[in-house]
Amino acid sequence: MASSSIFGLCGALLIGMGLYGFITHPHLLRRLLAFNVIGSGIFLLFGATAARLPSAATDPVPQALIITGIVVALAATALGVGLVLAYARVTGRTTLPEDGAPTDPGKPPR
Amino acid sequence: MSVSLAIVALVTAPLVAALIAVILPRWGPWLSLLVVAGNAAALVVLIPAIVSQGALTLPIGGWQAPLGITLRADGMALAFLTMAALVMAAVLVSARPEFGGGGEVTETRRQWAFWPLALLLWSALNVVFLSRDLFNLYVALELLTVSAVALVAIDGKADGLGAALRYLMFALLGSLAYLLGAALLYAQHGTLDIALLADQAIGGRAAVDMMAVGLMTAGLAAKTALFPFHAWLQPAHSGAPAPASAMLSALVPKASFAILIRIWFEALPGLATPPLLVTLGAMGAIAIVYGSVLALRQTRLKLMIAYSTVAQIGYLFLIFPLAGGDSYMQPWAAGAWTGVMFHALSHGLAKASMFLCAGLWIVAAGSDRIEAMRGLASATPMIASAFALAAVTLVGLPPSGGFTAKYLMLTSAFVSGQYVWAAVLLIGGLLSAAYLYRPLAVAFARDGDAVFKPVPRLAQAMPLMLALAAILLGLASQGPFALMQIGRPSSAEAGLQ
Amino acid sequence: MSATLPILILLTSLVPAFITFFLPQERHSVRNLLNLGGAVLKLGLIVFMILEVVQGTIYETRISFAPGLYLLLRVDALSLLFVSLSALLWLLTTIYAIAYLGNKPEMSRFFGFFSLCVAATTGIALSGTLISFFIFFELLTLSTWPLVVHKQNAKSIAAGRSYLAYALPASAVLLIAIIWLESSVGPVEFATPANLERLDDNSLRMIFALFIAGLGVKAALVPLHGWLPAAMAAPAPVSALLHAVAVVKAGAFGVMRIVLDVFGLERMETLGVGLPLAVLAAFTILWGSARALQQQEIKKRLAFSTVSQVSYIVLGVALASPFAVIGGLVHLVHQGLMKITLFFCAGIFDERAGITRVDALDGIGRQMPWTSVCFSIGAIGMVGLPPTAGFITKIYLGIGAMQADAPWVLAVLAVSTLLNAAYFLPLVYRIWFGDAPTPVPAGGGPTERPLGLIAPPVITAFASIAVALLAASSFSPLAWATLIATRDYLR
Amino acid sequence: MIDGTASDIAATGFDLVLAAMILGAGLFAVTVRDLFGAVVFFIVYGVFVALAWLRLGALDVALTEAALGAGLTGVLLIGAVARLGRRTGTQGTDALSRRSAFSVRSVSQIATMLVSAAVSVALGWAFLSLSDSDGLRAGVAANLDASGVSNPVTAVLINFRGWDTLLESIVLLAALIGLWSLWRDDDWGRRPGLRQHARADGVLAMFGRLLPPFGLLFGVYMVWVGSSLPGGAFQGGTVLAAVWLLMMMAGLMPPPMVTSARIRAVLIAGPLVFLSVGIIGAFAGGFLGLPPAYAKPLILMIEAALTLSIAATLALLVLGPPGGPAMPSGPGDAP
Repeated sequence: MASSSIFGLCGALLIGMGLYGFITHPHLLRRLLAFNVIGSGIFLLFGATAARLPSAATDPVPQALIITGIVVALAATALGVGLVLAYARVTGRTTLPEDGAPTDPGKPPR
Repeated sequence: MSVSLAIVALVTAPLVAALIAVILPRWGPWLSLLVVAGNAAALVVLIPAIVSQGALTLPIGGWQAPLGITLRADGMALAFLTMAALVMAAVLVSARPEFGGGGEVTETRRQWAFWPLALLLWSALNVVFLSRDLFNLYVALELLTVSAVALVAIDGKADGLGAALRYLMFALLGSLAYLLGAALLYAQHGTLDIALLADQAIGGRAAVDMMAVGLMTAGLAAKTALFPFHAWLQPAHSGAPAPASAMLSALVPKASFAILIRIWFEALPGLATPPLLVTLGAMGAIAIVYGSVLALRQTRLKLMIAYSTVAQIGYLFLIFPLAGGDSYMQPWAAGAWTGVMFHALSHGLAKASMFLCAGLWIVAAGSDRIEAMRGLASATPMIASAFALAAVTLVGLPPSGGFTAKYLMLTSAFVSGQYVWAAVLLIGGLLSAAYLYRPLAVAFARDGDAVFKPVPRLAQAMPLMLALAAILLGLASQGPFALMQIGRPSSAEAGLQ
Repeated sequence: MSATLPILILLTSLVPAFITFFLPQERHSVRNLLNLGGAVLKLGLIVFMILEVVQGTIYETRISFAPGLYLLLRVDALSLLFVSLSALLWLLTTIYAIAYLGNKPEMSRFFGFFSLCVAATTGIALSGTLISFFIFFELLTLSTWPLVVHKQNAKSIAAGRSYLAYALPASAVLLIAIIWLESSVGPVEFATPANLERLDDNSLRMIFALFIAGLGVKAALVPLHGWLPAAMAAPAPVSALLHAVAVVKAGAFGVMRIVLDVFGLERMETLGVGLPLAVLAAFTILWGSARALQQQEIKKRLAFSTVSQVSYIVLGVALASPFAVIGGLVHLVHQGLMKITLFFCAGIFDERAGITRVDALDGIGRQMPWTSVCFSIGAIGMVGLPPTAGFITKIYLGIGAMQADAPWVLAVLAVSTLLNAAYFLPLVYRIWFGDAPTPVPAGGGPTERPLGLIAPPVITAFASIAVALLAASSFSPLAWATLIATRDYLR
Repeated sequence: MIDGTASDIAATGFDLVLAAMILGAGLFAVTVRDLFGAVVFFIVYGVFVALAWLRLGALDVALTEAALGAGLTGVLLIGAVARLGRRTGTQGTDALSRRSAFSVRSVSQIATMLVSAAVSVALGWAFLSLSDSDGLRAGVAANLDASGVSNPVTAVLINFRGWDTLLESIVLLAALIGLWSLWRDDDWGRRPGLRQHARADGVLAMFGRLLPPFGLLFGVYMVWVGSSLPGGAFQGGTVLAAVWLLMMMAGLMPPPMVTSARIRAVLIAGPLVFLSVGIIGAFAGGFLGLPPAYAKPLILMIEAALTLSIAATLALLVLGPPGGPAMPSGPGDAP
């Protein structure tokens, strides 16, 4: 089995895992963490597709796109962390109240 | 030459201005005016050029797709760019009293951050409307999201921060879904260019393509706040300061919607199946009814307007079942595709106007409860007129752009025998009349005792200008209609099925 | 010229409207000059146009919005009848309104929307396609609302809400009807018969019903009339506008266009939709009269009388026989003249003597002779007694009913005349023969000045007699209606 | 050939173990109860993922993932945990997982699990059923000579798809503006991050004195080699950012004032230089076009400016607002 297949499938699994974490954790930092897991899963999957032809070197375009993607994800994470900190400073909470989002079963403990 | 410079100006002018505004915060308002002028000039050059020569393509760096990224100015792009320029002009002028920094010696956080963020948001929009590369669109969308989220939180209050977080969570997940879809498409076809994808994917309905487009659609729908992904919209749009709300409601959802249209109608028109189109249409229909009913129940002005946006976004998704509409059989039925574009444009103008009105009224009345608006129509007649004209557009009454949109969509629905969508359109119009009537009637009622803070005339003129533009879009539909036919994908006429 | 004249006629009220919006409250003379000037200019242009049309000029203007969606202004005999009526009455109403409202607040808003209303009515009259008609019809709805709520008190706000609650759903229904029809047969122009064969009979019946429902709100057909009595909360000039110049007239005019130009009398017959429409009109006539009888407020009584009277127009075209159609057409003019007289007078009673209720009219005839004479002429006309305009209408409708083999209509006419008499003649009696409750204060009685207030009702009252006396002449409304009916619609 | 197969098997075995470790670390990062523990697992996970990139033959990505994905994101999250205090971080998840009785919550959790698994399966299937596309290897190779650099990834990043990279550097800047806009009004004009009380003879201070010269050198080297070997502005910028952060944390130099015009100029320099080159190009013939003759020096200039801006932006993104509860001095100090 080629590296690309192993890490491609690994990426697919990471995406699922991250999605699970993103949906089930009400804590906002954990969501950001899960977001990063999904992101790296996507990058891994994408990178694996770029390396899936054994005859040739890895396609440079996806690599460049992934580098861009990592930077963009970092930017979003940094803003997210800042928002969580500011939100916690103002409200003392680290979860969103009365979560109307259908994807969030968790509520802060009573 | 000057034409490609105009395209470059559209995407770079706001960027350069934003960068300069970072180091020279006091110049923010003036830089914005310069960008408005620059964009206006670029559009004045571009529109006649594409009317005479057809859609224009600019390969960035001289690298043709698939290696490089291309920008393409077609009718739809220019229509959206023009709308965005009008809205941004009004918003940036309106923002000056709040963010312009009067005579204070020390700069404040809000005043420093607002101008670069607003200008970056604008540049992201312009890139989204022009770019033909799926990954470039992703980066632009992220720029849009980051600046929009920051604008929601700019007041630093608990509501705004919570709303920004909720928005960010939805947007992040949406971005990831879109990115995943784009990655799969590249892996399958070796290109990210919309036109080349269309050539590659002709005919077949590969399962991977379906999955990729499904992921991108879900992600973009979340960013557009289509029901059931709308939960972030109303806190974000109602919690932000009025100029930011205007941008968020009028422009930001249009960006992800424009990408959605590019993907479905231009990149992979062969993928659609009737059940899928009906599903997308049904989600739009539910959004229309749900958003309208909730708007009816609000007692706060900005919340009501925000829920109205949830409803109005629903109309956009009727494009999927309605486009085409057997128009080849009935040459006068010009097609829902253009109708939905008209809706997107007129909603953008009218909704921005309405949020600016709301912002001024809230300042004048000192509260955002609708009941507090009693007597404001006499005190601020220009705002009242703007609000009323914007309402006329949103309800879809003649002679506004909203009516042209409704007429084209209704005709399509009838011609193709899809009466359900026609019913949704009409019910949605009546419901919007019902919820928009309330604040108007309250503002119109006389209240001799109320004392309002005065509102400067220039600030009042901005929403009025936008609302008049929305009306003018209907009165002079011919021009925009013809413009939007330039470079229009053939699937817009033939439908997606 | 032939392409620009219809536009010019529209602009004579549009331009004053937009300038007026931006005039400060205290610029009375400029505002009055603008509005009167516009009205006079419009009347002049229309007279010019009539003369040209007689010469055979065809006026047509097209403005395209999108494929299938275009504005067509086209002048035919029917539109001339309506546009000249509304232009004449607009001039008179403007004179009256200037005198009536005087120095009250928000004058610029009032006259701005007033002119806009008339522009919309003119547009309705000149529209050459269904969509053009619809656009102006909606503009009329919207521009009337600020007039209805002009007093800005709770009552008028409620009236405004009721007005829109009726009008907006109706416009949605009208839009469905138009788009349903046009999606099958293409854009419908009044001048060229639409190819209705593309639709089956049942669809056509549905579409016809939707048209009537959509227009019936403005034409105040029972049960869609509820907004009209509520709208009495508006100032008197607005009532005149609603009842005589613009709004209900637009509804009735729309019904005419649908019956005569879209479907045509023959097809209405083959579809069998004429009789139900006639029955509905007949019922509205009786219902309106019966309800008028119960009202003790003068303006409310007049409002229900309008509900009843406008349906004569609908009844005429629904019966589809030559005399009935002519009667319906001419009643468009007759009802306008008579009803506007009554509302002008009711406004003067209210404004100058504080009289709003029927029983307060006792003996007012001696104090306010001019107003009282005019009011009496209008009332007698409404009952249909000679020598007034109402008499002509009823005679024509009666003969038309016989021609249409519908003798039951005669009974309806008879009962309605009795009811009309029952609710109008007591007013006339009270005015002239009732006992004034208090002695007249020396020199301080209610005045009928300024001239601008009393001249309009005098003119309209005089006109409503003149059109009856001169009915046989070749330039009377009756002659005109006959010409329209026989030349354009009766084949 | 036997050797070849054996090494193939060994390689596959290594890949499988690495994938398992990635998945394990990722699973812990997502599910472990303690927030701080989750972050630690996330950093470990990032390092493993970087190894996977090496195995996929993507050195540039590996460097970026290690520096940004694991390194800076990890520091960012650790800083956040410290500022929030660990207690608030754990209560939500405690409540989530302890009440183990069969409840609506666990039903929805199971449903979520099933949906996530279905997503994974679908994606795995999609990955395996991709048609063989050659990607853009040929296109990049054919135009590499005209790009001015010999590292194809750098060619794509700065030349072929320079527009993406330009926008991406601006996204970073936008995030920083957004982050700063979240400060308390009273803090505006103060220095970001916490005042550091590093002991002059402490380990940190020593590192702070020792490392910067090497770090600086390494960072600059990475940018320089980026044109021909793996490396580039973002990776180099990250190293420089780390050096600067270390110096600030060691108390060797104060963080800059947010209102300082100088630091703002540094932040915008990279994007502005890039944009200017692009706009000048637009007048000369093509927006963002780099004439082959000048491509190499232009790219070096752009990269140098970008590196500077990226380093400053990244460092300030990590520093966070002034004040607040204690912030850990760095990953090394974590318990």
